[in-house]
Amino acid sequence: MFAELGQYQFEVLAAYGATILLIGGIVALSAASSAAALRKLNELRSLEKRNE
Amino acid sequence: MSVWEFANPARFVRIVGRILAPTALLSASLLAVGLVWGFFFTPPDYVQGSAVKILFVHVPSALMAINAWIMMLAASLIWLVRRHRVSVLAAKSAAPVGAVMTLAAMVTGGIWGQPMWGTWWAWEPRLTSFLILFLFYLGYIALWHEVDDKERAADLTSVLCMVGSVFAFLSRYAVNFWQQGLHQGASLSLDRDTNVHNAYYVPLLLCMAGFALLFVTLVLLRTRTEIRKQHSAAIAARINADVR
Amino acid sequence: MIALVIRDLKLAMRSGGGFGHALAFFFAVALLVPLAVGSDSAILVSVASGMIWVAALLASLLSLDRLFSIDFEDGSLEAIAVSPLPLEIAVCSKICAHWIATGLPLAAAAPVVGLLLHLPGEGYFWAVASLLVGTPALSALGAFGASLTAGMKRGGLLLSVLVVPMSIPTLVFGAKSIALAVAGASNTTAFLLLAATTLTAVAIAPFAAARALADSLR
Amino acid sequence: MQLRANSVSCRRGERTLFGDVGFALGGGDCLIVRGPNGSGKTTLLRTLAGISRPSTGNIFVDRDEVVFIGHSNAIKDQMTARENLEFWASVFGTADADDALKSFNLWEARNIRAICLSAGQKQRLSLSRIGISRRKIWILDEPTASLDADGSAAILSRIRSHCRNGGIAVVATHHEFEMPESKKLDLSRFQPSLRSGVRSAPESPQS
Repeated sequence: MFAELGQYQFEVLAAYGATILLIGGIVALSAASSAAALRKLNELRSLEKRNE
Repeated sequence: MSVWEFANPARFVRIVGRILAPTALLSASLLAVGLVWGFFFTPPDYVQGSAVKILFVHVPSALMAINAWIMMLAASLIWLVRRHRVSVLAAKSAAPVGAVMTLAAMVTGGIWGQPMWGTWWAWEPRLTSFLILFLFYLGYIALWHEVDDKERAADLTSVLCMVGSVFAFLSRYAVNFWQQGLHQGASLSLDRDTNVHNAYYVPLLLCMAGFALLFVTLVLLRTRTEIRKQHSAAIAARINADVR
Repeated sequence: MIALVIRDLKLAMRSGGGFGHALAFFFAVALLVPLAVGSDSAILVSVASGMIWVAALLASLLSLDRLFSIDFEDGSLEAIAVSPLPLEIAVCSKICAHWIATGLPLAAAAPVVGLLLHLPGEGYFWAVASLLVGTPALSALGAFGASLTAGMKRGGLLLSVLVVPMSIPTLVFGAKSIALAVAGASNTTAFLLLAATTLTAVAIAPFAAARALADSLR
Repeated sequence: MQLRANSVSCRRGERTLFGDVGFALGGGDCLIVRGPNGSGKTTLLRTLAGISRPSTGNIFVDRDEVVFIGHSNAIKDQMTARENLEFWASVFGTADADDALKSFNLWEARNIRAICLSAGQKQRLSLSRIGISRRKIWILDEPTASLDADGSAAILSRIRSHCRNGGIAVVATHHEFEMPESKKLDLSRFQPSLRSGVRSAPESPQS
């Protein structure tokens, strides 16, 4: 199956590559901001408990 | 009465917690199967050769680029009518994803058309419309960013989304009208309904479903992040208030 | 309503030639085009009708930034919000005032700019006509953009980012009306679509802008 | 004619300024709103005037009878005092710009451009919108700001006579305002309590 990869025109690889890159980018960004938000929230919540 | 109608967003966060992993998994598998199947196990087109396989990434991303905006329009309407906090945050979360989908549609469209037009970017109706849609996305995201009071930002962006949709729709026809003016007929554009060879049909459906679920997963994830951010802001405000 | 239009025009006059800004910019762009594109008549002719509209769009954008923010800061908007004058009507009169201060002068100056850009004869009438019919849409959309950025300190740039995409139909139909006339083809469809776009913009903008202003005041 | 607010609370961004403010005003009542800076006096008045929206509770008032004079004076510097008032007279559909100028003793300054007026004159010009509006419910935010002794006395007596002949007034001021029959509202009592007191409903814990 991978042997035939050679005969694929460059365009298809470029298109797939670009799409995967873009989608990967937005997924990574979203995951990172989600984790950061959770960390900040827990931090603030513990800060608030300590103040009480 | 808590600081803001919290019951509903909290319930939303719990629901997301439960269904996020399954949807992510499902969309990943759909994408994997669809793309691999489309890439390896479909015959090359006798005219374009294997370049036709770009349709497996171009068509779904183009579809989602438009559907994302329609979802944002609906979410904005819900916010304006019923001030449903989760829906406006979902609209805010969907915008970057929609913008990325539009970008993907433009890039893949450009690559797909390159052999036909001899340039990586041709000012033909479809690609131009995506560029215009991309500008609308940028405007929407910029407005959220520039307004500091989040309550007001929600109202303003919702009104912008409503009015923007009318003119995005008008632009679509203006671009078509503008294109007829040039001698280049519509046949060169991607609009012509590519008679989808039935071998491509199923993988294309899989890819579309995969992209749609990917969009849903990302919006759920990002909306939960927005809710957490607002909650942190509320706690921070309370801590400052207590300290004062 | 009329009082507001008169007041805004009076203010535009007194605070330094409200009419002048848009016109000066319009001629500036007309000057830049040949310098940038070359003065070869063939090029200019093909570019003229489009550039008239691009210059008109940019000129309208220029004078929008302060449309609401001055009234927002000095409390006039707040006072109007609590007066019998509905915000929608206030926005309408702002749109009229802006159109009289920018749209009309642009349409009047179009023949001169057409001359500078070697616009062929048939184009002159349609240049003026399309600007007359098209610029109200620019004022209406601009007013909506200005209402979104009224509460911000430096909203000018964002205003353009928001308004330019929405004014694409007006730009395309306007430029087409001139270009088709120059090419001798019938431009009635283009002109009618231009008018339709303007009607849509003028119908939607006051309500959307009033809602945005009310939210900004909140 | 009445101005009633029940369990009104307002938020600024994520911070609750005050909670559960309630009162009822009929003809002839005058409410003095006091409280430290930042306690939300202006926000409360803007909410009563219908400009801002309360985050909880609601307000019952006849909107067409309300006139609101805030900190910013809604005056155009390039226009003369008289032009400014004539504009507002046409907005309110009345025609007595001139006698409003007279009764706020701005008649001699009528042809001066607003930019050249003193702060006190500008404040009086702003307040003269009350006369022009001929409206019964006055909502005034710090009316005595930048006014001298007799300027303040004049506006306070104007408020008193307005209430005496059946009007309603809500005034936010630090000024010592001796008006026996007026009601008092001290916003500092409605602050979201500090740590010791009642906290707003605790959020359910985050997953």
